[in-house]
Amino acid sequence: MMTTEAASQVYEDTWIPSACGMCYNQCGIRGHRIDGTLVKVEGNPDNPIGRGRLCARGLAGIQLLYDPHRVNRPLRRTNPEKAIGGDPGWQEIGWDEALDEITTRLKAVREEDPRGLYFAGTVISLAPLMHALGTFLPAFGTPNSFVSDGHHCGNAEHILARTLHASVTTNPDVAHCSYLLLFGCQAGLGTYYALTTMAQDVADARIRGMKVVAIDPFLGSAAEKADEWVPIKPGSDGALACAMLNLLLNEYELYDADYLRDHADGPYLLTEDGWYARDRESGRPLVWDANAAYARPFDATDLGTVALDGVYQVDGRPCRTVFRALREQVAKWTPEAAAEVTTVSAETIRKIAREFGEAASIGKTIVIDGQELPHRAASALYFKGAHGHDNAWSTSLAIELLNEVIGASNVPGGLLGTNPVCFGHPETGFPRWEPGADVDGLLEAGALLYNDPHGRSPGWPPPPTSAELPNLRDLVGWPITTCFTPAALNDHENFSFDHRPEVLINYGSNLLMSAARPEVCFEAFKDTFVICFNLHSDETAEALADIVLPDTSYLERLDPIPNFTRHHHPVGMGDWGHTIRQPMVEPLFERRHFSEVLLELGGRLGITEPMNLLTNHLYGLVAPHALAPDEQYTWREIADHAYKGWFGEERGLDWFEEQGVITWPKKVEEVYWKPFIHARAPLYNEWVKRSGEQVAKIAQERGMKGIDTEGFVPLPDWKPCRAWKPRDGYDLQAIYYRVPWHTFSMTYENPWLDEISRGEPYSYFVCINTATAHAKGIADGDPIEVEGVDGGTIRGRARLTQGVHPEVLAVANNGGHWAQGMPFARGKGVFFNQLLPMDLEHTDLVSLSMDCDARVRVQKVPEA
Amino acid sequence: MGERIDWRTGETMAFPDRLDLQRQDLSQVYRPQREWIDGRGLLIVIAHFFSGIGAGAWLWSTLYDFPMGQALAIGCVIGLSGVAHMAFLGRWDRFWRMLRRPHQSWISRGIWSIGIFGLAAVASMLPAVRDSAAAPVVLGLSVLAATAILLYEGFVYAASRAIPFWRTRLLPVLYIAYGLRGGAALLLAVAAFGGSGFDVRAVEVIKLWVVVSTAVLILLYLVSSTRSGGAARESVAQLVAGRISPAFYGGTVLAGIVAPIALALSRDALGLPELVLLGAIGLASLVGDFYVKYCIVKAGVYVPLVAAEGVGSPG
Amino acid sequence: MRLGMVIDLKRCIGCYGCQIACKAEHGTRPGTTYARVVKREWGVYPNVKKLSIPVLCMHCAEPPCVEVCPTGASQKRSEDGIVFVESDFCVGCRACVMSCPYGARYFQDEQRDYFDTGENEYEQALYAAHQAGVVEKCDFCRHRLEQGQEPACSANCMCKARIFGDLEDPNSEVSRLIREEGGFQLNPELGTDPSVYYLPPDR
Amino acid sequence: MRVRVKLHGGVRSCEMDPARSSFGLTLRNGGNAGDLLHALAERCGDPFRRALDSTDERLPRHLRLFVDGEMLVTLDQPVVPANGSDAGVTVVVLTPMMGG
Repeated sequence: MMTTEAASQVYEDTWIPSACGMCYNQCGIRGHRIDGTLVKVEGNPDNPIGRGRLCARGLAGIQLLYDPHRVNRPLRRTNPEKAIGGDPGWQEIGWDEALDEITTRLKAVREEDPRGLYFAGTVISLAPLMHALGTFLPAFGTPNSFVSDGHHCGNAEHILARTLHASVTTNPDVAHCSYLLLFGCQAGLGTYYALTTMAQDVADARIRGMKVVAIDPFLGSAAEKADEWVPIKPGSDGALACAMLNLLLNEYELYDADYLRDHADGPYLLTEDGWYARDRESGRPLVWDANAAYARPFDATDLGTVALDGVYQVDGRPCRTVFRALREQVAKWTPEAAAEVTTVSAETIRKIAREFGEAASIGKTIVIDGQELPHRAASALYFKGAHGHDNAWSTSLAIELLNEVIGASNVPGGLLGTNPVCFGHPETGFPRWEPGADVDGLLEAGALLYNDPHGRSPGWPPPPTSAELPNLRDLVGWPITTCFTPAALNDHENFSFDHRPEVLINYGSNLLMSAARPEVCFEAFKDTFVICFNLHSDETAEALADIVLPDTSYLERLDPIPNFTRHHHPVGMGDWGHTIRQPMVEPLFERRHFSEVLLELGGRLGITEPMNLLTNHLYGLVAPHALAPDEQYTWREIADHAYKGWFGEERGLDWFEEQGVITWPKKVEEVYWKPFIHARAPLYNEWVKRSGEQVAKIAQERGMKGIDTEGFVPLPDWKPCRAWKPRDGYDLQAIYYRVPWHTFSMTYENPWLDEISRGEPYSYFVCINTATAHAKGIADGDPIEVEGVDGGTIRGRARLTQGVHPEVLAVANNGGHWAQGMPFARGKGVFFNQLLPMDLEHTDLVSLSMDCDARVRVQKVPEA
Repeated sequence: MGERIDWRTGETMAFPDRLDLQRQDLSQVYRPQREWIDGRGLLIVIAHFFSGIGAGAWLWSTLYDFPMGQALAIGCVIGLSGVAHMAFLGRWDRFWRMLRRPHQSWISRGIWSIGIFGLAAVASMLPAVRDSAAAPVVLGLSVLAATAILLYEGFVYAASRAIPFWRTRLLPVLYIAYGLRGGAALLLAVAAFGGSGFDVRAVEVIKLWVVVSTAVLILLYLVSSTRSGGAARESVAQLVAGRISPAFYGGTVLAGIVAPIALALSRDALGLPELVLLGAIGLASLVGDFYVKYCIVKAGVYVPLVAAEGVGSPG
Repeated sequence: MRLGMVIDLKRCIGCYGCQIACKAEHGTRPGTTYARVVKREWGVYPNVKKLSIPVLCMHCAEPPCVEVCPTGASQKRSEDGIVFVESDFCVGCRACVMSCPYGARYFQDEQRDYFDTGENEYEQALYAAHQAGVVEKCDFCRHRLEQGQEPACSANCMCKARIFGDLEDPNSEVSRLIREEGGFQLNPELGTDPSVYYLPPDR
Repeated sequence: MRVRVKLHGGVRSCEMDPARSSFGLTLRNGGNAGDLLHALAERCGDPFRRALDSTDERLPRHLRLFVDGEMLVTLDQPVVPANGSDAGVTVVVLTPMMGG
């Protein structure tokens, strides 16, 4: 801290409110700048995201801003030979030279075929990513964008968050919850959405008495704090969830009949071949009217009491209700069957299922802000640990239905969608979005990532039409993101595209390390002109990039809407908050903001008009704040327009630069919206069954092998993922886990965060169960080699621990760097993704989730 | 492990960083102390060794009126130990500040005693003072200060509440004993290798040295065996079986105890002249004297922050 | 007044936020972590217990570090009990490091930097307040207390696991928690009477 | 009544020569978005023709029709002012969107 004497010669001492960028949560921060130097970054108490508190990464951002190993000037490759781990021979060039060459290449691509431009981006810098995906790329005319860390992405969970919660993702309402079940997830206990706020709320809830059960192969930070750690075999969470559903529905009869009847498609009748039975004239799904004793459309007037369970004759054919179909579907998953698959004892499965069902306190209500609401004080949450496998869809569906059957969905205590309803600022009523019901009475999400003027997103999920896009958006168009593009480009057998990647713009993602083994992305783009907007010269840039452009860190740039005020905003009661990310210091050296470069490129390419129109669409701007089509705006002007469009004339850019964040209280109808919005949660996924058939037809027409639509199941089931069965000597499964002080490559280059790992026992090591290690003659600290059955070998040092399943090796994510431009991160931690191939065989086609665990064997290697 | 592995080639790249050792230490249940032994820390052990044998030598050479021994003692305490102390300190330019807390800090008392000893000892050697009436007073003062030096060193370690292995009344007594033994050994070594005028006394000194050595043996046993509590037991374990055992067995036991005895027993077999033999015994003892202090300081282990078997709430 | 802190081991998830909040606030050099986290593991699979224990200077009522310090650099403020080092007096003899049972003192030997290219702009600004060859420690963020703020570690803790207050005020939050939630000290048998209390993790 | 149309975005997916991405269309006076869609389907084929068979009364998400900067949302929304004066229409064919 500045001693008092030093402080006396201070000329400038200001605090600047902004938003963090060390992970995708964009928490509220404020920076302390003295005489032009940023001396402290801490939480911003006025910002509801974090409420003045940060995790270790947020506080360490200063060492990213002033990291001497940052790329500070545009670099051009001089070594024509591209290789993983090769030396690119960087030569510094000017921005004009770089942009001129980029413009000529992009013009040529756009003339010849705009689909030649590929784009990959990191979700950490959410706002600039959205700006590219929402305006530049569609205006340019290319569909070929993908998010490289799709491997870490929610994939299947995002689909169900949309169908059942009308949002991008979910978070438990811990304020009213008394039993939290975590499947492979560390919400508020280590990582996940709105971490800095959820950590406060989860801790408060646990002190109040909320019980936490962590189902995870590794004793990470969630299992450490949980009241009960349930070690499970990786990839078998779906079987456990199916068994719990079976117990709740068929044995303990612990389910919320009213919710399932009125707020879900429980009573809808299903024909024998698995489609909704529909009314002949209106085409609406039929339900059984017990009084009239015949099937009638779900929205018929003066409908009698509707049957939730049972089999009924419709047009002479037996039809089961969806609820009955669900009960029968999970009946085969007895606790004993699940115990054999998951290595979790049947007795533990019974205990957890009963505790979960009883904690839900079905039938109880609670009054919040004068509104009486159903109170379901139990919630089951899951993320990559549970669904990072090629059975992702059915696993996610099984766990999601645990919340649905007890009615704990979008009500106090249950699993909430991340802010799917917003009535907007009291003075302007903007931004505004809310879900509704579609023609079948089923839940249809409101605008998700973009401010869709419809307020809703019609035509979702889009039917499969073809297989001509490398990111499979036309074949599998409903997952929110994918990292599959490189795999499709490499799979010449199944995919033939009538265009090749001519130019790849990579915004800040370390493709080679974040998706799968580096050979996948390298193979796909080795003949492509690659442009990287990077903070460091990382592995991807050194292997592939022809030009590297110095990007600004989040402390040096303006982003008017850092997190879209939605899925990274805390759930539950409290305040809405809309914050600004503004530069704490002017960009150092020749670093430039990606969005500003896009505007300049748009101007040079003559696509400013569509970009402006799409910006209006992206930010939901209407006259008088909409951008005029043919004007070339600066990034600051666009920000000003956006703020005034949302919050009124007097709250433009300068207001936000001064205030930093605008907050207004949430209404109870926004937070616990299910009782207020009559739209039924689809337990049965007819669209998945239909899409499966269409995908199979397209695949058959195009003669594609490896397209397995067996996973397109409308109701949950479990099948083993590829890494599940032991094979000739490969007796273990390797998984990766996340730690609260690392995100991706960027944090490994941060000295303060690296110092944590160097003093912490586990994260730079390969964790192996003590008994398993002794059986293999491995001692603590020994150098070991882990070889995957699908190829790929990783090396590291063993850390013997009792806190991991005996058949599992656990590695912290994203270690093991080798780039020359990251001297700090080089050689630290273990590079897990080398074990992961990326192809159709290892991918759940419904959700494009990759198998994130590998069947491996481990052996000691001589001391290097 | 303080090194990186380039997983692609398997080549390891050490990042030699003492701090990494410190970070690993901080995560151990039993954290060894390193500040007073590793790197510049070794200087404090050297300083305490020389001030110990110096004070011991001053006492014996004053008792037997051996001026050369006395000069040597002053050289050890003020010269060697003083320089080592200064080189060890982080900010030696402020060393005089160490005089400010004699009422509570043993180190403060130590520097006072070294200071007074330095003045008194040098004064007592000056012919002007030696012949004046004050001679006995100055000499007495120097003897007192020398005894204080022997005393304070042990207490510096015993005062460290964080390191149970040092926290025993026996340690100061052990340091006094080793100081006296070291002093005698120094004189023997000097006598044997050219210290004229002292040879006749060598025989008494060796008897004296034997007596003190036996006391040392008993104390050493007591210090290591009567320890209870995790950290102290861990220190002993490291001493006798752990990372410090080579220095302990090689230095303290072999050189310090076995070698002198062996030399003494095989006196006629070796056929060395009397004095040279005594000198060798002295030298061996000096090595032992250094290593006993080295081992005790290196074996210091902090009390565990969190007990090995878990953190609980007492009561 | 006797300032102290209660650390709730049930809340703390071991995210190292306190370690970095302190480092960012004081601008300490590599290896110097006034606030840090110790990770422990007990038991045998599957009955395993892990625990994160945040530690810092305990600002003891009977500080052994002040007792052994020959120069008077280590002092304890009578008005609030904060133990701190007056850097200008410290001679770097490290006796205090030897006598602190909680590993809360860090000797600044040769001045190392995090990056191989020397101090960056942030480090130049913050390292100016630190001296070489002296011992440093946590001082409960005296400069923040003067502005009426909490220490950086407790103000930032995202689990609200660090509660700061006056131990001598019976109705302060810290006193209440210690009384009602079974607050305990680390190594009480050493007689240093630490001002930092811990709440048991499984209560 | 003539309408100047400028095509942007995924023009490649339109079955026409991308070079001529701006052209004129004639619509009946007071024509609405539905009429514009039919005219575009006739002239350019897919993706406009495929959009016609959706039963939703709102324009599909992957087609953005802007009239003088204003976005058309529903099929019955007027494109051409009743007095028959010309209008400029910018059509952006959105590529399937993806987010973080």
